[in-house]
Amino acid sequence: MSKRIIEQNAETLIFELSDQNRRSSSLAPDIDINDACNNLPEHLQRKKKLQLPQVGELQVVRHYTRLSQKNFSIDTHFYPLGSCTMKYNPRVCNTQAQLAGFTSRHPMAHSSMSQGVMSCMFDLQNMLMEATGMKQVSLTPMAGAQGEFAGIAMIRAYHDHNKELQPDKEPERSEIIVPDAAHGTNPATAVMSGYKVKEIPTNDQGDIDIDALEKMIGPQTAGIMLTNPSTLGVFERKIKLIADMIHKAGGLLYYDGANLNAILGKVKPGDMGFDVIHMNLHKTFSTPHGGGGPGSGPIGVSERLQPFVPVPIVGRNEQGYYWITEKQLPLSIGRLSAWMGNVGILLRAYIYALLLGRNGMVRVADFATLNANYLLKRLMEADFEMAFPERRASNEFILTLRKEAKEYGTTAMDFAKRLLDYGYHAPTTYFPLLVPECFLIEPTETESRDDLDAFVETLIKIRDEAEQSPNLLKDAPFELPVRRLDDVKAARELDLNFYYSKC
Amino acid sequence: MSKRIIEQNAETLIFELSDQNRRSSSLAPDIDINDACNNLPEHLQRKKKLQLPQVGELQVVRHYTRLSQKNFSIDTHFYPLGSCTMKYNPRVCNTQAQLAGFTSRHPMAHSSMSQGVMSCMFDLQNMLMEATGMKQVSLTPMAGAQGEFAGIAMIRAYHDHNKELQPDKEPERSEIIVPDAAHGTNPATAVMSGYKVKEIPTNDQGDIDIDALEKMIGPQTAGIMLTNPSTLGVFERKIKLIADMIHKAGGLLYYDGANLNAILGKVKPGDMGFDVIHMNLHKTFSTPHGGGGPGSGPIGVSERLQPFVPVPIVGRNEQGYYWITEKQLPLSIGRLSAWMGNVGILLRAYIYALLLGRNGMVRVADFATLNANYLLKRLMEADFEMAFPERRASNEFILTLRKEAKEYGTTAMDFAKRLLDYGYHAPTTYFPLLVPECFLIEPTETESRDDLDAFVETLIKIRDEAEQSPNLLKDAPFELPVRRLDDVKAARELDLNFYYSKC
Amino acid sequence: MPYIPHTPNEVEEMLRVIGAESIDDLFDEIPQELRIDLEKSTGLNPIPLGKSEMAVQRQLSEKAMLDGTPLCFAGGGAYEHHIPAALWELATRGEFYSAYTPYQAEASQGTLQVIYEFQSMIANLTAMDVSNASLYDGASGLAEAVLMAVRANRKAKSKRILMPESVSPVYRQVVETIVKNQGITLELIAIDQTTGTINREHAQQQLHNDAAFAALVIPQPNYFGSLEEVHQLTDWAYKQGALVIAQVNPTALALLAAPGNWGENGADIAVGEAQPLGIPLSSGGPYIGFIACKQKLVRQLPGRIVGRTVDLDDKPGFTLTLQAREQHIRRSKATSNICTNQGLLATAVTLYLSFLGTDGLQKVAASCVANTQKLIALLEKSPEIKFPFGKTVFHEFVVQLDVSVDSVLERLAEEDIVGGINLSQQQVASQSVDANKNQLLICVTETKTEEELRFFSETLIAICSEISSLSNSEGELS
Amino acid sequence: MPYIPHTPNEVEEMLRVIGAESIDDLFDEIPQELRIDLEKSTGLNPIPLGKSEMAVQRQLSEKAMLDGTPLCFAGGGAYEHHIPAALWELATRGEFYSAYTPYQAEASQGTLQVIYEFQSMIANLTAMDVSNASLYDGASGLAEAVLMAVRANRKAKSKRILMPESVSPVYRQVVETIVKNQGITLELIAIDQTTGTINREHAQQQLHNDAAFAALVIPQPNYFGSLEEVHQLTDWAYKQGALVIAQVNPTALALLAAPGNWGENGADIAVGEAQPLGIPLSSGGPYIGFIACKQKLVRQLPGRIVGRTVDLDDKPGFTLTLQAREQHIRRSKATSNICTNQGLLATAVTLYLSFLGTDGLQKVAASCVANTQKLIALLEKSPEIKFPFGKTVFHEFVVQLDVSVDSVLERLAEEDIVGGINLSQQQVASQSVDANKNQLLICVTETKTEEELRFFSETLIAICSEISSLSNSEGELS
Ligand SMILES: Cc1ncc(COP(=O)(O)O)c(C=O)c1O
Ligand SMILES: Cc1ncc(COP(=O)(O)O)c(C=O)c1O
Repeated sequence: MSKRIIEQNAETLIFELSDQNRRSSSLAPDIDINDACNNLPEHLQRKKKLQLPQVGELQVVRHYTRLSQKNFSIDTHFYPLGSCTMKYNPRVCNTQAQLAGFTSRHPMAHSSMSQGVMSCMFDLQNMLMEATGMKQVSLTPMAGAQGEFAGIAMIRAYHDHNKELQPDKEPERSEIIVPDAAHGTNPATAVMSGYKVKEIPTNDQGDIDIDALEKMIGPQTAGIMLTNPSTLGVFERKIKLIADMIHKAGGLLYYDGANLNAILGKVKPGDMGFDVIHMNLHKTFSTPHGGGGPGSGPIGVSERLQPFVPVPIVGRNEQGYYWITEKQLPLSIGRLSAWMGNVGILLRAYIYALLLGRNGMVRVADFATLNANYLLKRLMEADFEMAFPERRASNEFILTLRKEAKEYGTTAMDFAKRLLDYGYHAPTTYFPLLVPECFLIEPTETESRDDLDAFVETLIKIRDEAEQSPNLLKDAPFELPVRRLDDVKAARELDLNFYYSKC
Repeated sequence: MSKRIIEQNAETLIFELSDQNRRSSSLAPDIDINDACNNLPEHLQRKKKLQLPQVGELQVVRHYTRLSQKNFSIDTHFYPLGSCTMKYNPRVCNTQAQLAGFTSRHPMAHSSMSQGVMSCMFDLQNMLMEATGMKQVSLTPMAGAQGEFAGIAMIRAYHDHNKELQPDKEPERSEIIVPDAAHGTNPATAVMSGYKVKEIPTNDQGDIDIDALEKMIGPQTAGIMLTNPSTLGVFERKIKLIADMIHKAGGLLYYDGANLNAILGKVKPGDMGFDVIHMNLHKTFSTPHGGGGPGSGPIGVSERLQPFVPVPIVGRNEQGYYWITEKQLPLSIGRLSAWMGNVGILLRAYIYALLLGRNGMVRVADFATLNANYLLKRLMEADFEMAFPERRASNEFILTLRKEAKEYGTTAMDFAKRLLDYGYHAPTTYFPLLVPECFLIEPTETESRDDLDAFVETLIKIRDEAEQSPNLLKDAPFELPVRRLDDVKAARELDLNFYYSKC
Repeated sequence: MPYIPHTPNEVEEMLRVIGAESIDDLFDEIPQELRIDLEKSTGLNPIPLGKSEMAVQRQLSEKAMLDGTPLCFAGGGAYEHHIPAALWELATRGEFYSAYTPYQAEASQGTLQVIYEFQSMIANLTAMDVSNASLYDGASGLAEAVLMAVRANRKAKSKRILMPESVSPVYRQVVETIVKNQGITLELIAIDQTTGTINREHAQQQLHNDAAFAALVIPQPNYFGSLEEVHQLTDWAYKQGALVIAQVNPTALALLAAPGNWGENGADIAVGEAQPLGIPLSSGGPYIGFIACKQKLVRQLPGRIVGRTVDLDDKPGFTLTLQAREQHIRRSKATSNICTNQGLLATAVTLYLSFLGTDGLQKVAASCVANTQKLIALLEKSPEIKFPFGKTVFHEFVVQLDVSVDSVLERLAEEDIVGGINLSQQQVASQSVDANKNQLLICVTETKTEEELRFFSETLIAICSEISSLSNSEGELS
Repeated sequence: MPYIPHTPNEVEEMLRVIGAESIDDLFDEIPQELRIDLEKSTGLNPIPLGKSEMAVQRQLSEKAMLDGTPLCFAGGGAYEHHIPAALWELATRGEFYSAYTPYQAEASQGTLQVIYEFQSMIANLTAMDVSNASLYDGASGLAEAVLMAVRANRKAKSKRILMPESVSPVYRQVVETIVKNQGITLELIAIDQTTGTINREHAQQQLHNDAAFAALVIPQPNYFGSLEEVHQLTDWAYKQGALVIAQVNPTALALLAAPGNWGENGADIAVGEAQPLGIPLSSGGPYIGFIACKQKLVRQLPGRIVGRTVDLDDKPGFTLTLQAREQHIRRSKATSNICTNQGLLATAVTLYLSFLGTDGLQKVAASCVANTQKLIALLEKSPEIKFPFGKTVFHEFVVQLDVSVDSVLERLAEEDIVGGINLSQQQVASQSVDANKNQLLICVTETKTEEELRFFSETLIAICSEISSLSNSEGELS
């Protein structure tokens, strides 16, 4: 047994390595600052001392290399974070997107100097249209939530436009229906577009309660936001019925594409009846999560929403590729970013799509689903309780630890923290909100069976620990750079800025 | 106090992740292997099964990313390994040397397609000549030891040539003199050129024993190999006298440039009287050590050895840059590598030299020496024993732990292993061989004073531990991926190949 | 099967455990009529088959080559700066690159500490109290700042925002798209035609329509590169009971007064695009919006925030905090719907500011100023080139030509130069900019050498006279 | 001060601790007359002053641009292959890139395990028992193999090595340079002029001079791309009491008989250049020599070796072993003077073989063979192009032109093509290759597309007839 004798020190903050008199860089031009300042009006110049860290280059490299090692990541750990699709981010997507021709292009460069990147964007638009069965794709939203915003804004623009054309016939549509299991961005988005949110319950099979829906729909209904498969990890079987109900009432269907990985090449959202969708390229198309972003959330629309798509998009004619802007699309909801969104991320998704091809896309859904169902089955065999044991898992599934919580007093969070000790990133915890003590587990297609098996054994081992020495869970983690952190203190005694108390 | 409950597992070997039926790669062309084999004579084809690992791309990335984290390195730790000059390897040297124009150039490409890289090599030759005071530089040796080989081979070629010209006047020169403190490559090299090695003792000031040298020199003397400052961390003050003595006897002086970092811009080996030198660019010019290489060991020569330099070197005329080969240098000792050595490393050194410039080069010696002398003084104040307390340290110095070994039974190796626990790479231990229980400590110029201070405090702390609980040293390390390894077993029960016992 | 590690055997065994015959069976809950028939043309046929890495690499290299690496004098919100070589080598380390949002704090201390440092640096740069962990980009960030100001300014109870035309037209457009459905209106303020800065009289006039407005947006430097009178404007807005949103270029803040120090009270919210701090131009994204504010507004901040706290052993550590503002807790009542932000870019910015430090950033800014003035001096030599808004600028300025800017840019493109931004051709032409005025917005940063400045000025002048003599001779002919 | 983190204050305090007045004082033991006077022209003046990273980056980019990225059909020991994009991203991680030789095993388990895996892979690829941790390159590696064979073959007591002319002339030259001072002689064996392979009769003749020789070197594929009769040759050498040194291309070993399986007993030492396994061409270096041998010769191996062992807790771990062979212990009696080797390249090779696997490497090799045959078929169409050594090759072959190869290569260079290697122009022309024969060595790997093969063959054929008609017409004129 090893003895832990040396208390690991907290990593110093970069500011603590700083000395304002240090000048150790070849990274800035050599220039007399005061000379240049003579060109700036005295009263508009900075008076307050700037306190950026002054640290040697080696020390900076060392600080951040060491910090990086404190992260779990796909490249180092199994990361079955439900709803997040933490699969392998092929490195070639990074190296090729970083080619100088791509990184050095100014967004306003003349289109004669932009045909390369524009052709990539055009092709990507088409591949995404094809894969989702939508009529037009706009790549500009910068993450899923912005895609949602664009989608709901288009639904609103559509209704507003209709009302303008037929002020008497069109009702005042003010409500968006959202399932109770929906991701938090859905209701938040609906509100940003000025809608009221109606929550629709889920039945014990994980399906939408059709009776409740029936009652909720009316002339005030602007639309419904759904993920399918849902965040409960099951496919909404009545989707066609739901689509008909909503459409009949004059509403539109929004598809939250966060779970597209489960059905790529299997079903197209367009065929299910959706009018507008977003895709999380940082999930299904494996662009990096980067510790919280950047993402990319292109939207796709059916014919009736085509006039409203956010600009710019890329078109092609005999002269080559060109920008389609509000000039050609006067009804567009407008722009969502200064240019066309996260192009560097879109390039990575494009490269990924080229590598996979249509054959590879189908494989994604196949193996994501195989892994999820296998893991579900293995865990059931090991007597873990599933939220929907009768259902096929999609790319993910929900396990509930309420039994363990009751019997051993160990919560899902305790299990999660103990998993970290064993070198596994925890699944998503306490989401969706309606299942108690839950884990939303998404293994993704790029994990091997051996790793899934090892994960099952670890969960069994932890449950044994819960029974025999529950404090091993409650006090976990033990093996990480820090023990369990005090969230309450973090929120009560806000410390968000090293300099705040000091300036 | 944290409890270490989970035994960290040894990292799986890549072979243990393999399954021969796995096909998970987009990295190879899609082709029918058997078809191609039809073009190869049946009896010359491979019969024995190849057992390379068949592992998914994510799993490969994860395996090696995790392995990398088990290393100490400059980018993560203070690494005061004496004689090795572990300083910051500027990242820009790597990124620029990896530009496609450099990496994709075939060594036999037409010189019209090679002017870029040839001009870099030409400039580097000149900068190194200037910095060392030599008449010609050849970049081709691939590490220090190969530079040594080239140097001694040139000394031999020179004597052989002289003997050919004047068979009667020239004696049979068969000996190379090497100080007892010399690096192991020196005697090994002399033997590779067919020489006998004579060891010359060092006096208690770290200087060469001039009387002994006097006696050793004779007509049989081909030359002497010296580092200056020596591996004892002190400058050989009588160098001019030694040079005169050797030259008078018709011998030549070889300079081992491993410690060039200490005198860059301060003294030129050429001015000290050396006839031939090598430089370790992976030390003084900060090219990466890469976990054991690649290095680069260019040699420089004085006028009399110019006809013998290894080829190719780069020349310039009105048409541009061109290769100087054995055609122009018929007396050259020949070639040492298939082309011109480790060009990619030479490029990194070139970039580093451009960044530093002549002003930066002087700074290297200034601050390497400042750091070493400061560290020496701080450790002396803390009552550690120095091998040469009266001398200035060069870029490094020797501390001896013989007192601690005697009093507490803790060896230099024990101190070294305990340093690892505290996050410091150990200094060089037990070299040079003539100082008992020694540490050869080289902080380099890129470390900050704060880090030196922390290192001193750690050594004091470890000495306290040695006194109070010596087993903390003897059983160290505790905090690393493995505890102390069994070297004896490694050598006795050779396990050098995963497949050996299994094939 | 690229990226799929399963062997045929394993698949079989896994199916056996599941109790399914085939992988296809796992999709049996999906109504058959919805399933894609891969054989049919409605399948996925237009998507090509998968390619090898080698083939894709080649394809992409060719496309990248097509766009080249021109000499760039365009800015307008996207700026070319030198990026330390070490920066992206570190930022794309797998541990940063392939981690998720740091939900499990203990397993994400790397990212969390980086973001805490990021927040501290942004707050220090803007002289504000607190910063969040990033927003999508500068434009959408300004929209978030507007929403935040409306929420925060309870006193004003107004949904009106004063928006000067010296704010980037694209930014204004994005703000409009994002805030319009919440009933917020943007009241434009015209610019002074001699300085290119906010026309304060016009601002004063806006007050007459309706006494209250929630906030005034002040850009610094503004879209035309000119410097606004930030102190007076801030004090004026305060007097009206409005909040001040500072929309700033972070490089410029090394030398220009920080929003927290504008006027008597300082701005309330500072927002902007952090792309100049280590992010390549890359066609406009991914970039990174930053937002910082006074302490008292912290609960109105959108997006993630990292706080420092302690662990069970009282050792310091970092965690996401104030999550009750966010969509995953507060759902329809969240401060914003933002979830994924621009984490990796925040890492890059943190690295950039650490590598450069105060001194380095000041030198970069000073060099921008110096180089810009050098180019102005070179262009001044030509009588055909005018400077309608003067020359007191940071690193951008407007020139007025006597020929069509479009033709000039096209000709410059042939010389492999991105010559700037045609102000008359902006997607939404600013009311203040007359399409007939032939105005070109030029940016110069520290990346330009003397020779490049000379080359550009000579080429620009030559092209202008070439075009003008051409059109003159055409005139003569007709 | 780039890379120097000291502040002026710190320097002062440090000098105070040391008890020195100035940094210059620290050099007071160096005789004054030896010190460089930086003011003088003999100082360092010709070395330019330091430059900013930005300036250096620009300078290097321009130089790299100058050399371009031509279409390459040259081999001869340096081969263009596709390198997985992830490879160098991993290999240049700071923890691999900036670590030293793993002297402190416990703090170097990453590098040590990688090298253990490298050794296992090389041993498996060559079908030998053990491998070392790398040598400088293939050429110097062959020299080490020769030295090793002389040491190891105690029976033969000979310092003669049979060296066929089908071994690369540069390799032979390097071996000569390195071994000659130890009294070792290389006896050349001629090649058969119809196959380009070892002339076995000539080898047999060599025996008459002196019965014993220490070893026979057998290249496979040989320098001309042709395949040697390795089984017969190995058996023949054994009968003479000589060791066999196999000099092999590692890519080819995916499909060709491994040295350990040559003839009845297998080769004794396998050596070669591992550059094709993930290392870019980069003008010839850094590359990586590998050497593997039978178990019984392990103590004669030069260079580092990593072994698996256990720690105090009996947990497996890795360490440098058999160090008693090496210079730092054995000094003048070491098996070699090598110290620093090519560690980072060994890491790259390990990554390459892990990414590719058996199946991938076989496909790469098969694709080389297939593409080579395709080019041969295209070139065969021209009656002017002859194949003096036949077409049974791996991925290289010799063509004979009726015009000067030098002029052809120069013209190809103008088309941005590296057309191959002029055999007649080798730095040391092989005795077997007649300078008047206009022989060109061409290599084709998996990186070439059908279009590129067609383009190259058409260009080559066109250039040949262009030159020949030109010289004909010149002939006519004169
Ligand atoms: C179901 C679902 N919807 C929407 C989102 C929001 O996407 P993003 O984080 O890209 O804004 C997520 C991401 O976590 C999600 O899981
Ligand atoms: C003093 C000395 N000489 C020679 C060498 C050998 O150099 P290399 O390892 O580059 O072959 C070394 C390297 O450790 C050294 O320290």
